[in-house]
Amino acid sequence: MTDLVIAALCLFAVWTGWRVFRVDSMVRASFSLMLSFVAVGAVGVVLSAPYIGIATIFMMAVEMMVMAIFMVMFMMNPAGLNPMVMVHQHRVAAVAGGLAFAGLAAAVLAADPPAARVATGTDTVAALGHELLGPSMLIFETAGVTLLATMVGAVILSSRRGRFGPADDGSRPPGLEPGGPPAGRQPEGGGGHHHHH
Amino acid sequence: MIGALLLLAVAATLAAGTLLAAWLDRRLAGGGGIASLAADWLAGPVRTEAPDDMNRRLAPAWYLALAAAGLCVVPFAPGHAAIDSPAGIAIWGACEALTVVVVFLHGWSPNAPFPLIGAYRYAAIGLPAMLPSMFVLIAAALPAESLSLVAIVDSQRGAWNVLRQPLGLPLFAVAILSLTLRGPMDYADGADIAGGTSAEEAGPARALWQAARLAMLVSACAMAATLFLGGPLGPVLPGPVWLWLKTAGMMAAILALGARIARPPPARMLGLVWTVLLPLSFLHLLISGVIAL
Amino acid sequence: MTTLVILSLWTALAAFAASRALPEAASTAPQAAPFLGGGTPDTHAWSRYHFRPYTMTLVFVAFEMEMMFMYPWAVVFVSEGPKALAEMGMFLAILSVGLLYGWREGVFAWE
Amino acid sequence: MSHLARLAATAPAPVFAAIGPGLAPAVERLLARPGLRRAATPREAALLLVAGAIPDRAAGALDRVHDQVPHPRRTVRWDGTGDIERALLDARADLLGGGESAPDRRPDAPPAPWRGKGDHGQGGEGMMGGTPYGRPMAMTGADIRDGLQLDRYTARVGPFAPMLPPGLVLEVTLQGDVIVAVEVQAPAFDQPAEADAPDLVAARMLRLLGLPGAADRVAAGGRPRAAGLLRAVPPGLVPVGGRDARDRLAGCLAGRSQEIEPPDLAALLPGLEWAEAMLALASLPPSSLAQEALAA
Repeated sequence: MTDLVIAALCLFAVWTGWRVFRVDSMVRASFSLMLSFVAVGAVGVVLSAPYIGIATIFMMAVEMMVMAIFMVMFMMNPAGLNPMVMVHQHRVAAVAGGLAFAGLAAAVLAADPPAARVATGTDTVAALGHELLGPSMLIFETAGVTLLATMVGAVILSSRRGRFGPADDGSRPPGLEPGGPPAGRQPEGGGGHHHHH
Repeated sequence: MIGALLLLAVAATLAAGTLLAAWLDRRLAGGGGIASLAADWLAGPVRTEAPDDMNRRLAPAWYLALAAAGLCVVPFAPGHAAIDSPAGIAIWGACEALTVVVVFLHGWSPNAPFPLIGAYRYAAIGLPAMLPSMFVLIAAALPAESLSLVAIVDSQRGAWNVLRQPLGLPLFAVAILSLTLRGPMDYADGADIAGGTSAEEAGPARALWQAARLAMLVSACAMAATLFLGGPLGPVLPGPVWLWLKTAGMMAAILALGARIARPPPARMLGLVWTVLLPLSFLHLLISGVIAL
Repeated sequence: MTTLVILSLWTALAAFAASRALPEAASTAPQAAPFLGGGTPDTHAWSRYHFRPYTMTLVFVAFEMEMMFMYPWAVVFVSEGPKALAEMGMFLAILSVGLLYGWREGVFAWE
Repeated sequence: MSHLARLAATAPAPVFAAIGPGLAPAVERLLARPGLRRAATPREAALLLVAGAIPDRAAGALDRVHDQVPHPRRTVRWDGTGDIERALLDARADLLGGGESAPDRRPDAPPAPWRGKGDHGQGGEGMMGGTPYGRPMAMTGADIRDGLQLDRYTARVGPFAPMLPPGLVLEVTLQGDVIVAVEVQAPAFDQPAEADAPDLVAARMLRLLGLPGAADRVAAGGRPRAAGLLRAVPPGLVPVGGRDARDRLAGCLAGRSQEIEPPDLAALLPGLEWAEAMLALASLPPSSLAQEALAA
């Protein structure tokens, strides 16, 4: 029974994943991908990993929302009012897809999954928590700092508004004395946004 | 057997609660009421120019389904919920996240300017407004040592969370307002965009969307009652009755609150959410954590 | 499994109800035109929509991802005791740095 | 009459108002009555209230709004005299009892012919060309705030847009929800001095702040009984004569009427987000946006 449900969910995930490249609208494509991930999350729920499964759904809902926003923002013809082909460089794409599939399939076949069933009544969420606070503490903390770096990097790359003015004006700090050169370390040549006063 | 009974309770609560919410909405917040829902239902449908038909028809349905799914994790009696999952509050969190998607789709699908602005505004405010509610959910799980709402109810036998986590209920109220498109958090349906995501909706589709909004109010208020007011706990009366009473009280409070707070333009609210609500929810987690130890 | 069955049940029910209650509608051209208070648009509303707080969404996604770690952590908070409290302090500190940085750069605004 | 129709008959009648010269204050007070519901959009309405003599320049717009009301629908005209509430309720009861719906006034033709054109018959060519489903697609242009070259959406809003003073037609160009260009195509209709009354100006602002109940209370001479009114209005919004929108709201709530020199909308509105722009417009007395004011 469980196997059947998992097979159905996998088929649904593949089908919605395929739909991503068949629908013309960026919004439909984003949320097709979301449905695909929802099915993957549901597989997690069936496999006695309820938190990880639900968290996948949770995260993907948010992320695909953000992705839809950016897709519509930057893609030509975002609603697919004129039908179009969503796949480019067919041959390269086919080869890359085939290689990725073969690689992942090999990884799955080569992996040695634990054979023991999870005993009913095991609190897998608590086990996850103890793991995060115990052996995997370093990974957990590294992830925290990495995500902080992501936040800072995203802001630097995408924000026009800087502390010291618009980014395309160089966002230069004011001088230490009135009219003096900008405070702080000077960028070494080639910055492209030098202002010589 | 008990499972079927609980599912029935969810469906009945949602249906009766939606009617009660419509009535309260009319009395407390100047909303349309049950009769207006019927009037909308009888009006003719409108199909806009080149809309996304599928999403247009499904958005109200998904919204309703999310309200029902959210209500399923709420225990109707101590120890009994339709979905007694060890990841209960994460399921509710996922419903919150998917609500943003659904409201966005509702505004996107008619291919018209005002609904589109409403959809994007809602995404801008609804996404970060979810963060305080996540902190609230996490804080509620601390004393219970579980993500299950059944355990969260049990952990409140001594004292309700509304006392142990004083900032929780106000912060969660913001999330409820945002989930149900009401009052100061209703960025989907502003008057300056002629009703926003609903501006091009007429007939049964409009009635269904409005009903789904009210159903979500029932669900979110039941969740608030469970997280902070001990859910089905209470003397003399049976558990479900306590839950219904507390939920109805929350609904009235939220409707009255939503009708009495001004809604700033979205840019201003975005700043408020990140610089006021979020630091407050940090503080909330800290207080709850120290008290729980 | 029960979880999955119940959630799919609601989804299917709602979708079925919507497909029955909201039949395919058809409108005449003047009725279908978007409402602009009597005015007319030049183009379709669907476009490369300039979503103003785009930087905020990037900070938000990172924030959100970080918070997903906190759910399992909350479950073991009481049993792990002070260690978990220190952990939370660190986590909130990291998040606060992100928040402060974003605030200083003014990303929580309409660009 | 079915049970549902009988239930619907007890609901307040949803009315969308197309307001002509001279009747704005009367209609605003009329729609606050409990038997009527102010529809935010014609899609929500069953009745179209045409108040006053609509000038010829707005006749086409009136027909467009009329056709956007879903069936069954009815138009009720009002010249400012007689028991209009009775007339509206009678029309509503007749519609629910199976009365005939008003037919479209404009021809059933798409904004541009499209059927059969293009590779898939959708009226377009390539990615961005043609007029798919009858309208062209938006094209990119410069932005004022962050310089991203994304699509601009140009439309004429008004003269019966509920968030603008009746009669005012603005041709706005939006990028996202920020206004990048404005042209005033027609001024607001002339209204009696009562339209500038501080309580009505405050009520219009409160409605935009999401407080319809408070707006009705203020228009009826009461207190708003709501929190965060002034804080909700961003400081420094469209200052005219040294007073911004927040000062104007505070003045109106205190019952002070205001003299305002006509603002130059084409210069003031670009760069504002839509909600802020509408709030700023509502804070100005409508007479400052009427004919002679804008001509001066």
